[in-house]
Amino acid sequence: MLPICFEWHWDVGHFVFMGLFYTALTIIGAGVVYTFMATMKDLCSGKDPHEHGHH
Amino acid sequence: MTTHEQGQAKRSHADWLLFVVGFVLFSALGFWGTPALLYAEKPQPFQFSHKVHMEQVSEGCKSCHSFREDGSFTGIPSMDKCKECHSDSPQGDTPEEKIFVEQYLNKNKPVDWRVYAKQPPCVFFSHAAHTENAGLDCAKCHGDHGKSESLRPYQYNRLTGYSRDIWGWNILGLGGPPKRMKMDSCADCHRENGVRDACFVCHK
Amino acid sequence: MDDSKFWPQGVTRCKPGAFIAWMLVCLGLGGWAMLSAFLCIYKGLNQTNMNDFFAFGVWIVVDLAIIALGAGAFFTGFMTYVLRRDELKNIINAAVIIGFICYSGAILMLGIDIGQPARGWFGFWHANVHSMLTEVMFCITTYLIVLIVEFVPLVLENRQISKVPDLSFFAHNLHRIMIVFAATGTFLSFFHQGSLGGMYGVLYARPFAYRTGIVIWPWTFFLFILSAIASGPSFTTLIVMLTEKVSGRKLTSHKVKMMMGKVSAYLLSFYLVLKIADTLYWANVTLPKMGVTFGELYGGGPYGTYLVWMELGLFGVLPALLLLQRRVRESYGLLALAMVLNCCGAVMNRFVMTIQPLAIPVLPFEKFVGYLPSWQEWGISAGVIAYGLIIFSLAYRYLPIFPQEVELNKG
Amino acid sequence: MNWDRRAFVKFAVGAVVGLHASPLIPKLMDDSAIWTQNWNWVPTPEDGALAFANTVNPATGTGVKVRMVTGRLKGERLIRVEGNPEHPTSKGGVLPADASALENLYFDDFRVKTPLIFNKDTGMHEAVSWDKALEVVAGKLAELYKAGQAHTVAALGTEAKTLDGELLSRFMAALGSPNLSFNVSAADTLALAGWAMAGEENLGFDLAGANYVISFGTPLLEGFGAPVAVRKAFAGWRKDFKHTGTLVQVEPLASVTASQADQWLGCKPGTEAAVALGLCQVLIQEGLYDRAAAGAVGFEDGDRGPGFKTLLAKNYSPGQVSQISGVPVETLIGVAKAFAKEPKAVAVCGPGGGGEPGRLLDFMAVLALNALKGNFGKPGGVVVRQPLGLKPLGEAINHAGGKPRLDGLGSAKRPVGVADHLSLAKAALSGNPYKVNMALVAGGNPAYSAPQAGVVRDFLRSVPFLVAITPYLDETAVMAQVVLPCGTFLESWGDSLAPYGGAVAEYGLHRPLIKAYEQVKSQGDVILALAAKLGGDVAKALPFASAEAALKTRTAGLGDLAKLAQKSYHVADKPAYGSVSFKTPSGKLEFFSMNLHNLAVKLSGEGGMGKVLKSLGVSAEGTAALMPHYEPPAALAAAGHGRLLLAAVPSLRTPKGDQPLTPYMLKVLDGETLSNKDELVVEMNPQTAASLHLAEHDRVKVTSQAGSSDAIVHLFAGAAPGMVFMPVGLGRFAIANAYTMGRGGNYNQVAEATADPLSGLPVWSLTPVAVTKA
Amino acid sequence: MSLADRYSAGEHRFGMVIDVDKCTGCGACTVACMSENNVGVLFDETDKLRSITWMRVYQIDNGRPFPETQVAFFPRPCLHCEGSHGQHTPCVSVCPATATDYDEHTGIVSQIPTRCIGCRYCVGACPYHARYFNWFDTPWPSGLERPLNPAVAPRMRGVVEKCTFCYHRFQRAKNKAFLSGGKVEEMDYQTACTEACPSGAITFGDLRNPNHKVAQLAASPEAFRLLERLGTNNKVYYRTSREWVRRKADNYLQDEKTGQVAASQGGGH
Repeated sequence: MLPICFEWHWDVGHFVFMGLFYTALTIIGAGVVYTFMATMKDLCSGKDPHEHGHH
Repeated sequence: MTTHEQGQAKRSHADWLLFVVGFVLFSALGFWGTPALLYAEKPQPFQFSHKVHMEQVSEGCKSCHSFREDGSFTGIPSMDKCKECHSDSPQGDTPEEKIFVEQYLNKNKPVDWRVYAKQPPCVFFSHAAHTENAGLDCAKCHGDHGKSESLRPYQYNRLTGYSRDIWGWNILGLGGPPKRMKMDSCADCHRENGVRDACFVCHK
Repeated sequence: MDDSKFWPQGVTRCKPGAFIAWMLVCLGLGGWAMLSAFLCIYKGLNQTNMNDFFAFGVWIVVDLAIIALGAGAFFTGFMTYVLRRDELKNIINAAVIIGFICYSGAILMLGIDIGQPARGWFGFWHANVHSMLTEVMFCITTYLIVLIVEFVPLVLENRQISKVPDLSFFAHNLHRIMIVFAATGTFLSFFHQGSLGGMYGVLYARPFAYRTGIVIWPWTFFLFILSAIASGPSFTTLIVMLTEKVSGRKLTSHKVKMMMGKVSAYLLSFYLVLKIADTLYWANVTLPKMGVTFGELYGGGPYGTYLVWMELGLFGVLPALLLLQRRVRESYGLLALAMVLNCCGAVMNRFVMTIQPLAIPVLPFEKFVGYLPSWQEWGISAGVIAYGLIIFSLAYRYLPIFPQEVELNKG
Repeated sequence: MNWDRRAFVKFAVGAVVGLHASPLIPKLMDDSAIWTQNWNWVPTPEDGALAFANTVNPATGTGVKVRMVTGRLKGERLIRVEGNPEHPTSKGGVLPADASALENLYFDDFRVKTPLIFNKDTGMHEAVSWDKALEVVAGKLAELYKAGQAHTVAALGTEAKTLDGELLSRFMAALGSPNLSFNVSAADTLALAGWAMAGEENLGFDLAGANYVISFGTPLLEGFGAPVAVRKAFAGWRKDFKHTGTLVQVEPLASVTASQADQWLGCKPGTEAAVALGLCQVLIQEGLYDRAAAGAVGFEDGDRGPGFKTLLAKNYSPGQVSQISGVPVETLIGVAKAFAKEPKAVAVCGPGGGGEPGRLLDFMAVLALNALKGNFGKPGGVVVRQPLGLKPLGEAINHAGGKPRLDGLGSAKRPVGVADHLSLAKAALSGNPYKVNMALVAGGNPAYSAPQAGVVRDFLRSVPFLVAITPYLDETAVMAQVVLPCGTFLESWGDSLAPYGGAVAEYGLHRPLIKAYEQVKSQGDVILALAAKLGGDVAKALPFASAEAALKTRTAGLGDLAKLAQKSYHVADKPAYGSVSFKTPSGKLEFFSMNLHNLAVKLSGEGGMGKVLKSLGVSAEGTAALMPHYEPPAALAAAGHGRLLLAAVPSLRTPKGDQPLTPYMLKVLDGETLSNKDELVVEMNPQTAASLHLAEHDRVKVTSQAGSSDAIVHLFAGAAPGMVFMPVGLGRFAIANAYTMGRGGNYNQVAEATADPLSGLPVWSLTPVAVTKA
Repeated sequence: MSLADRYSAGEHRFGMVIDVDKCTGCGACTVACMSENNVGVLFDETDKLRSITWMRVYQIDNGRPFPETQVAFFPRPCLHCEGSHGQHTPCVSVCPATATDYDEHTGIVSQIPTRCIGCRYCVGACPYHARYFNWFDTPWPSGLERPLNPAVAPRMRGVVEKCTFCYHRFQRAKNKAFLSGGKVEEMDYQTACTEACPSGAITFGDLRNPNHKVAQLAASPEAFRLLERLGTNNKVYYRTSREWVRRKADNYLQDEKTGQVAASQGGGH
């Protein structure tokens, strides 16, 4: 899974497969981190959480 | 809402100190405690000086750790090998030799040495391929063991039962032989030297 | 015991006693599953009736089936967030929960299905990137993370939990960027549905499963995606309809259901065209090259040609034709019927693609052997269903997953 | 700074992050990864230096090489039994029985590890010391001896001519009992047939040298003689993808031999000899026979009556034989012509499927065919094996002459032949003329492996004091009052003689390669220890310190014992080709056996010979009675009327005779032999099954007069109609282990043995049975 | 296509030729294999669907009535497929955990039980049923563990195992060669089944080495492989002079003749 693993080969298969995998993980991770930050910001800004609907 | 915020702002620095304290304390605990937690010790049956023996023999390690005719490696020498030299009188010069002679040699009982470099049962390690074919020194993987004056205690992993020499002496589990003899170390060296890395090279 | 303060705002739910009784029934099934799981892990897979001929059994069929049916989550998500079909927001929550149930249930099952569960993560750590199964493992797991991320805001919207401001903000913010997760999920799901199909398509020494390829992937790759996204929306809608029947409450407008039906109809029709073309090519070109005939493969033991007619006709063409018609979609009952047939088709396809290739021996001198799952295998399968029932029941009872519910049940 | 909840959370988070920053977690994970790869209940075999030792497996006649590991700490252990490529006849091949021999050696559940004495109170065998056990056995023997009842001690050995057999014979003779029996085999029949027609008891078939072989009902590839040697010869006929040798098989089952043969003559059961005689007739009528044969005694008509030639023409024309055997006329003629044309051709007789000795008249018919071919002493023909030159073990002391044998061997009842367990058991059970007070079973397991094992078991059970000398706690041992442990061939001294049918003189030696159990002795050593304990003449007759010493005496002519034991075999370079000097009364080959004739005369006087021969089971009259001829087996008459003929399916996947079934051998049995965990599978022709309303996998009971077995039916088109074929070697009920116990049924229990005409040997190749749905 | 060209580049391509007309189904190869490779025995070995026999001897018959019936035997080890374009064996490419690989050097398909997670995908992929899953922990009761071969690691429950062409023997032969400075000769590396067969039905060696007997026999027009048309491109050849046996070795349409059908596109993607 990681380049330090014995099975790792620097070939196209690994680039494509692992590349996509880590991209997906990064996007998900970034999304979650962004949400945390936004939440912190919201909390600090003193908004009323029930004011805005989410639909 | 507002009081809540104020409280937070006032105390934050002290809080972060606690975070640091927790971090330092527990990472130290991890570094210090890991070996103690993971490894247990077993003493060797008695002391043995590779240094002393090396001075007596002419062909270095191979004098005792030899190959059999079929190309397999003897590993720990047999009692017959010991007897080649230890049959001469006088015996029992040192207390250790006395133990050896009395408890093992005279009873013709093999010594149950604990082998530091013992690999798991699924591993086929060919000494012939490394020392004869590739011409590597024993020390490449075994380090200064051949020059040691005494045997260190045998440490083994409580969970896996493997020798600590396999997982490695570096606390982070990094490095290669002689400090560590995991499959990664084998693979690294094989790759560096262009040796093929199919499973069935080293597995059985 | 009154739990009404945990109910979503403005709705009613059944009495706690009835709910507890229902939970006990589900937990009973769960107990059976736990016992089965314990036996399978403690004593090994000899507890199943699988063997070296049937290396895969009912578990894989259930796995593949629920993952196909769970595809409603990603495809509805895709249509809702990426294609901006706002009507579908009325059903997306249910779709997400069903998706979460299906995927997490499948992973739980796979954990028991492998001979060395403790080594399951080797598939990640020592991954062989050329294996379709590796692709499946990575995608399913990653997509499950996405589903969790999508499920979390729903949980946080519980009437009591949402009172905590931190959590409420968090849920809200997650919702705001849901398109990111939906898109990622679509990508992941697309690949692993395909990989699941590919898993069988690459078995080139198994004439039953083998399909020739398009560029690098076998047709099954695309067929599995299509059949999953064709049946997934139907399954989501069916679950909603079932919940409506059980609870006696209207949860989404019929328009939403019709739309889901329409999506299924088009996808299913497209799927069937390709599937039939694929089957014909396979039967007339691929198989003869391997020295076998369609009749031989569909002639052994209980696996007769009736399976083709059922899979492609009764559970394929028929529901497609039904769903394509507006009149059918307008009728609650007929829509439900067509959707049931559609879902059966997906399950049937997964069964035919997994069990039958293994059941039909390839060596001419090997005999056909039968396989019937053991009670432990049924137990685990039932357990996954129980797990789904429990999660969905709890979600329905305590989470505001149906935005239209209050309005539809006024007066 | 207050130590409140928030502060604590920060500290805790710091702690967790800190711990993760240390190697603890990754190390633990890595170790668990390794842990999941190690299952501590999976054994780790200890490595060491490899060593090899030669030996010969007496049960199979295979020359083998044993691979051993000399472990550093745990001592030596044997890890493999492999073929010995240097062995002249087995040339590196092995059988399942050889390759799994270590399971017999090491499987504790099989083995008798210490002397055992049966405790009546507990109903169990209890371990005792050797001294105690020998004292009990010798005490009982001495008691009977003193009471003048020494003749009521019976002994059941395995092979008469091996060291163990000789020691046992000397022991019994010195003790004063004539009641000693051995396993009988086709070697005994061939010896008799050879004696009758050629005056030569040591015949062999030069299979390796032959290019055309007709086998009459004998499982050439499934357990003939030394099976490995036979198949090495077979391999020679199929060298490098070319069929250089032709094999013709005559038998009623599409067996392995029949299928691998170039031609299979699927004959009716028991009619193989008729086919042989039919071929003889074709050779004569086509003028293709060896002219030298014409000079043989009884070929042409003579004073005593019509000769062999006339009888063949009269009774065995191709048409008649085709009637009898069901083999088409053209086929008979074609095979006979091919046989005649090929310079190196041989006709082979041998053991039946169940390992039975075979019928003397059948063997004579096959020898007659070889005689007409004129292949005696020729490469690829019938050869005389040269004697090995084994030395006797000293003067015999015989006190056994005074009392008549229980089985009547040597009397008019049974003038020729050798002693077998079944006849002994039957006579002993009748109690006439006396009862058996003690029985000594040495090395074998007759309660399982003897023909009509049920009778033998009843006999052994009826004996007041039974002693078993055996490596295994088997069917015989469990009934014994005293069990004395002897070693398998891997841990004891012993020898084996040329296997049946082999063309060269052959001697095998085995020696202890390992001491797997402290108390186990060589079988010879047990007999010697018993003799020493008994003292007197018995000790005098067996004056050896050990089996090794006895072997030294025995093999003095073969060179140094230590060297011989290292090599493990003595095998002649090549068969003794050259003209055969017949040792018959006439000095010629005899179609009309003067030896048999003289014997009959001795028993009856010239006039009553017909009557005597009738009483010996020969139905033919006149000169034909003492010539090769076909007698329908008794079982044929009893078949029909809803009764089928039971025959054995021999296989190398099951052990022969006394040897236990090993777990590995059980593992290679397929669904045609054993099914549904423990059910025996019998094969039937689909038509036959249909006529009995039986379908595939129906449960049936196969019942004969001797016994019955449960089985399930497998339909096999290659089985002759009217027959039912049963695997041999299964149905072990005593060797208590979860692998082999109670798997399948025992063929020996169902097969019914009848006395063969003339030889009196038990034969059980065909048994009338009822097959009923269970 | 010449024999060597069938396989991808690599120093050796170890393979077998089995003469079906010589095999008498005695099972010596199977037992020798089990004893060499520490294959366990279960308490119920009649369940062939769960029994592990790396070298399995299949019995087939021609289905003709008496007295034209014939039986024959197909000993079946792992056939060590290569597939169409090097290393594309049916099993190796599907393993998610890299527990099995194709050795480019020897052409041997490995199986590392300690790496195997027990997903059984490879078992499903192999059309020959040459791969076996350990449904049970092998019982090694009362002494039966004593003769275990130290050259082969015993397996645990829940993993797949299969024939390795006695690879450990190659390892040992190489050891010897390293020491003597020589090469591994034909007879230095032979599998246990090859050695054991009393009929000499099995020939083992390097298909790439024209001096090896196996290469000469495999090049014969009478040689064929099991399920050759699927394109598994394996390295175990069979031979028979009997047409019906040959027909049982592969799938044929009714009008097709044996020996005239080329390998299909199998594994071609």
